[in-house]
Amino acid sequence: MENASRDEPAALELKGVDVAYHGDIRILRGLSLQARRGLITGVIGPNGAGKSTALRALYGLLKPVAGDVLVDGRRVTGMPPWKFIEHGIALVPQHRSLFNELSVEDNLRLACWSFRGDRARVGEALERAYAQFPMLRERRRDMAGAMSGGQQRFLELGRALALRPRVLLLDEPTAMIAPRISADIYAFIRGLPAQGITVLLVDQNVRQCVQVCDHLYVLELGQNKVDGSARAFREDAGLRELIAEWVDYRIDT
Amino acid sequence: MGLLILNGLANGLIVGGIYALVGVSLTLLYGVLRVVNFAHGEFVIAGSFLAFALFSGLGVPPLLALPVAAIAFFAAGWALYYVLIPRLALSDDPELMSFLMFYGVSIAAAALMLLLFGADSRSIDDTFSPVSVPLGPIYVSTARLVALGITAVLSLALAWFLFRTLPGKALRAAIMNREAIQIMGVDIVRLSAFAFALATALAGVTGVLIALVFPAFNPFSGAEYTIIAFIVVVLGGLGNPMGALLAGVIYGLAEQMATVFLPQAMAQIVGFAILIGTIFFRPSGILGTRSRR
Amino acid sequence: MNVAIETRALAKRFGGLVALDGVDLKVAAGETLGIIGVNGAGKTTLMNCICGLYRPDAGDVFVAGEQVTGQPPHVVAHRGVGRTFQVPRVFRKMSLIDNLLVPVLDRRASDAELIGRAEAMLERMRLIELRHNHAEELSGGQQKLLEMARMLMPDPSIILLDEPFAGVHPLLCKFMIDRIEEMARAGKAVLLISHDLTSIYRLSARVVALNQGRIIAEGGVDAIRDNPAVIEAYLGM
Amino acid sequence: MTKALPRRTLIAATVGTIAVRRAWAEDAKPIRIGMTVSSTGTFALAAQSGLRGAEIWVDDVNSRGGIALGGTKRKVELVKLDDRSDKTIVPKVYETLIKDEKVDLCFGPFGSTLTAAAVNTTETNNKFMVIWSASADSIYAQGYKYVVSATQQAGTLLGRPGVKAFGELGVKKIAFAYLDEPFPAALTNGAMDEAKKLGIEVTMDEKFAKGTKDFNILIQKAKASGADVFMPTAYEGDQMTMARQLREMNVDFKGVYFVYGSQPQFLAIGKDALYHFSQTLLHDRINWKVTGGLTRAQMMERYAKLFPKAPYPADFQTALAYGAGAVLEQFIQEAQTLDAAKLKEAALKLNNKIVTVTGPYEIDATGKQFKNEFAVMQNLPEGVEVVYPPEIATAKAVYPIPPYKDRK
Amino acid sequence: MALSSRTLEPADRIYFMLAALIGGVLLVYFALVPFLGGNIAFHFYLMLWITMASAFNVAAGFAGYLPFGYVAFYGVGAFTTAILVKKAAVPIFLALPLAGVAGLVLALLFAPTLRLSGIYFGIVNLALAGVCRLTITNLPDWLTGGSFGLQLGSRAEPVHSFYVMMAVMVAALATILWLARSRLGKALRATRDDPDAADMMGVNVPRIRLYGWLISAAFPAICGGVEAWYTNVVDTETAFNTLTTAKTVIYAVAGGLGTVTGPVVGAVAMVWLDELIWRRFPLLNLLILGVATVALVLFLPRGIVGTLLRRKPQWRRYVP
Repeated sequence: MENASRDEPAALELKGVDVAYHGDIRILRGLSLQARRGLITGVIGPNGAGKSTALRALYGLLKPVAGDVLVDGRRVTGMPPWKFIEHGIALVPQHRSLFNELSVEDNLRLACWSFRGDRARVGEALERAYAQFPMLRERRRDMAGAMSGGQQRFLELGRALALRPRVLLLDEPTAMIAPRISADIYAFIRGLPAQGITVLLVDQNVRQCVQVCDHLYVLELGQNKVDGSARAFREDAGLRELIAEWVDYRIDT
Repeated sequence: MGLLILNGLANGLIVGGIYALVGVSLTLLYGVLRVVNFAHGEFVIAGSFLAFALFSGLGVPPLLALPVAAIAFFAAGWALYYVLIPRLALSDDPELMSFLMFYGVSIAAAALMLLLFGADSRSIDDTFSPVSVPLGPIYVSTARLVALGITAVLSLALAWFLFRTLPGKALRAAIMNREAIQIMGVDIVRLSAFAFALATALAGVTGVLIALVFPAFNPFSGAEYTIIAFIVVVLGGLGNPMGALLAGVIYGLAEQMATVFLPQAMAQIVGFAILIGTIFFRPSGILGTRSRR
Repeated sequence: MNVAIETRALAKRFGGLVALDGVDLKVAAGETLGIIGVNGAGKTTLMNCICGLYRPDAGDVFVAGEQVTGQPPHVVAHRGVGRTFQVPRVFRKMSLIDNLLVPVLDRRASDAELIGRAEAMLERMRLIELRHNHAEELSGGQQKLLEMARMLMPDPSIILLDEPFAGVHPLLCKFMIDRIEEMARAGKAVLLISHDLTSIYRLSARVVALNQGRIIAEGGVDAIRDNPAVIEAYLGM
Repeated sequence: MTKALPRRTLIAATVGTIAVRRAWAEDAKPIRIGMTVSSTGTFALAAQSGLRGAEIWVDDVNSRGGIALGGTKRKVELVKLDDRSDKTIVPKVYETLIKDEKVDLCFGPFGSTLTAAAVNTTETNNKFMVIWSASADSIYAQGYKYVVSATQQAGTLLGRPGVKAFGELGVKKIAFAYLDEPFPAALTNGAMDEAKKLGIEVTMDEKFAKGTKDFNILIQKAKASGADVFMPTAYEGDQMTMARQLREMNVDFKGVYFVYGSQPQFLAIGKDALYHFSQTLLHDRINWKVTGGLTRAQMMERYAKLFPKAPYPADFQTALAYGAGAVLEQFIQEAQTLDAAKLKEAALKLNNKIVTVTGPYEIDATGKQFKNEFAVMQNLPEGVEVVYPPEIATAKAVYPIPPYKDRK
Repeated sequence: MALSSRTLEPADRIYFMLAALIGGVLLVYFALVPFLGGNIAFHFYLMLWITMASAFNVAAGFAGYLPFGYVAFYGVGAFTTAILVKKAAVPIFLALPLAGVAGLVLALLFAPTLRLSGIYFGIVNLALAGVCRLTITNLPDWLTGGSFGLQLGSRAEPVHSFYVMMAVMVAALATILWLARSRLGKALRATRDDPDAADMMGVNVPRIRLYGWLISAAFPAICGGVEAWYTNVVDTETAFNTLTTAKTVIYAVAGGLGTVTGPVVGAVAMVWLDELIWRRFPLLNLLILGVATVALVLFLPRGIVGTLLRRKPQWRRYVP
């Protein structure tokens, strides 16, 4: 997997992106990252490092003040979020993105908005989600808001997968999820490249992230700190040392 | 007295239906766009004037004016959205500034109608035959019954749209989670423009119905409907369309019953009291479950 | 032990979500207690219950031995409690000096004296050059410093710090750690929430780990570091 | 300042004696009369209607060469400014008229509220004001020195003719309702006093707020009170709604009295207007023996000539304002000066000596108008007829009116 | 860093000089109007709007509330004055302060609404103004004069009420100048920016808000009284006219909320514009007012002074 050609443009790329709130408070400063095809790319870093901001900027939910967003090497900076679906790029944000007062099935149907007229395709998409998570089929008439946290997370994942995306962006998929279910989610993520899905995973859960990912970015204060293959992270230094390194570095400089 | 109460109930239902429509369009706007349309009443009255102009100019009966108003106001709403809202979204507090901006729109709209139609009250001299229908011991005007019928059909159609069709569900979804709807691939700008246009079209249609139910209107009647719309919207829960429909009927009944038992001049206080009481004791409205602020 | 903050069986829920579930906690004067836990573990809720922003559903809060449960924040503040927020909550459209004056407005001292103190404080926080700027014109890290300066103006005896290092530049971090150590040395009780362990290890002798509203471990830094429950909750094994 | 004007005109006259007549007329300084109109707001329609009346008078005077004053004929010039129906603008408007526009005297604005705000300014600046539409008695109770209501009868007298007419028709019980506005309130209060005096029972007395859209319940309440006659007083719009709702709900009274029931706007509602009683000052059936100004027919002719595009035909506001002009002309001729005190003296002296298009003229020392009584009309199938007072009645009242179910 | 120099920094000196300059110009200009034969009515209302917009600024700019029923204070003040003068024969110079007191009492009655915020506060305040109007409408006629309202019958000399209005304006501007520098003002602005944080800094938020609210309520009530005295008539229709609120809000926002000069500049500019419209386009005035409001929100949401200070933040210390 890691041998994917370096010449091929990345599925998704941030190039020197700056994002600012309230005029001049920079959240991201010249951040660059790439999600290469067929790989799981991880983004870790401490609170406030700008991980989620990077994802939101990638997905058009925030407008960069400088830098570019590229899809397959083509510049799409400023493209509104709803266009990303058309490019086969789906996002599962950190905060709940379900429509609580709609049924599970309606939540899935809404994801099919861009091809809502195509009944066959919509049916196919629903089937795909149900096949991934059979629990959703059982509860398809229930209100999304009535499900447990884990089930809601599965619905969000199923909803994103129903579209058969080429690229999936995940923002802290296991935050506030019980450990047992978290393990299921990581197992599921690990299986995605086999389905031909490129993954960009933002996570606080450093250990799991390092286990799951092929390539890893460490962010700090809205900037790239380190990046490299996850195997290098795993092998060259122990996990605890890794955390200690980037945290201690910060304090002692 | 019994007769009076019966009359009050019948009126309350009809008037309440109208109020429900006035409220539901305002609440849709707030829900999807977080925009407080202070000019809503003026939009409604503009609908009445459109019906008047069509009738007195071209002899088009009000019932035929309904689809015309729907189309014309939908188009106007669509255009107005692109003129006003994108720039408004840039301000520090768009929600509060929208209140102020639509204050201006309401002044301008009333002034425009004044220029076009003059200050005096207008009415549409088109009567149904028979003019009224006996319902048990009371008589109800045919025009009002027709309006009630249309209101009911419109409400059902709206409910069907919102709860049974995908675009309707998308609108409701946008109210529930404005960011998430964008990552579903829904163009939020177009959806918002559609919501604005739909709400405006509803306002226009309601205006035509008002011309049937309350035969006289003038450019300054708008403000009263704005207040009523606010009462209904707050009572039903901000951004809750079904709540607004229910609240409209409740408020219509309350208002009419108040006029039965209180002097007419006193009865208006009841409406304000309901509004204030709701915000204080049940800010999420009658159907609301979450408390906001 | 001179107990500065104490909570007894503190509980708070939001709708169906249990945010705090019977938390007992003591912080002595001069002590820095670290609180760790993942997002949603209840750290900030605990702080909000102590400083009066939330009214707990059950349990009690004591400040310097006196019960303050359910008292409004300004009353708790007058007992000598100061706090900062995870996302800095400065007074955006006020100058830095004015921001610093807010907590001491009810002091008897003359305006000139208070302004003098505020300038000295800004000097210490290296913000003096910006004293007439509006707070919203500061960077995130500078806003954190401003918040800390503002908190220190009335000379509180109890300090609640919510993620003071999140999003702060490394140079500023070091600076802030020094300030916090200074406070502890001055005999203030410090309650420090942090998401990352290292800064906590650096500042606190004693650490409490929260998970899903409960204390799952308590003790010295090294004990916590190796506590399996903490590793499970924190690192999601 | 007022003293200076005649002298200047005298010089102008002497210098201009050999000039052609037209040039002479231009040289003579016209009498400037200030007035406000409401371009917008509640009073816009009525104020503009009145303005047209005043303009007819100006046109008439000027076509006769002007008013003879101090040996020369001086034309009249109307200076109009906008008050937007806004009380807070009125003082500024009148001050501007007096100080910047240097008017010699003033016409009042429309309505009691605006007039009350205007009077303070004209009085403090010692200008004479001719009131044509302010009926509120309290204005005249303030002790103002230079105001005269030329044609508009005092408010408490306004409701009398209707009640008197009903008294003669044998009505025993009347239900009153009125809009919470000065004119309807004053009229209704006067009418109720008159009813009590005549021994007619008042079965309902209810005011309703501005903006009331639905009168169903009010009408039901009036019916439930057992009244023979229903007398709801408001402006045209509300009365049109009520007339329609009466029929829709099939509520029959023996008589219904709408103040504006004979106005063109009201008649536009068609069949629903039928049989209702009303009052007016201007109708082709009302023809006074005019001693001041044009007769009704002449005035209407002039209206048609001057305002071919007016949205409505002349109404009684037009007549009131026109009549006020005609009365003012007599004052000026009598006083031979534009001095406010002298004009007021002349106004008192002319009591009962003028009959204008709206009827005879009589004021008391406060300037309050006692005559110019309204005539009671009824919308009969063959047309609008005068049914009271008997002197000018053109038809016999239909009472009780036929119930809706018997009408075709 | 000596203490003495700190009490009056050069910036402060410029600040007060500017304040004195603006205040002085206003004072001299208005004081001379009656002597130079200027239009008293025009200038009377100009001062009234300056006062209204400035007082509104305390609620909106300092405390962060948008009272869309602001006219309630004005109307109640007008009626209080009229009733006291007409029915209780209270001399006008006593009645006017009492009108202010009535405004304060009303503000106290409205105080529970201060726990609402944003749109909710605005809507409730609007409804409360309606309740005030209807309450006065439903009071017995002998007291309020019914629908015609009351005529004070004072035959006021306009110049007297003119100078009283001037005194009220000066008092309002002085109060706000003081507020802008005072501890109360700082506390108010802190509660506006972040009430929770202010609370945790030991600021008694409800009480501070109430003080601001009271200041903001007293002046419109007195304005209503002075205007009643000036025009000699009070009626519910005009005393509670929503356009009064509209103009106050628009004038204040046009200048820029939160500064002392903003509402003054806004009122002067907009009243002047209104006068221009009134003379040139009498039929279009409302339309233009409405369109101007929309344009203001869209293109100048911070107002004239606010936008200037946004562009030149370094001037903030010098501009009152």
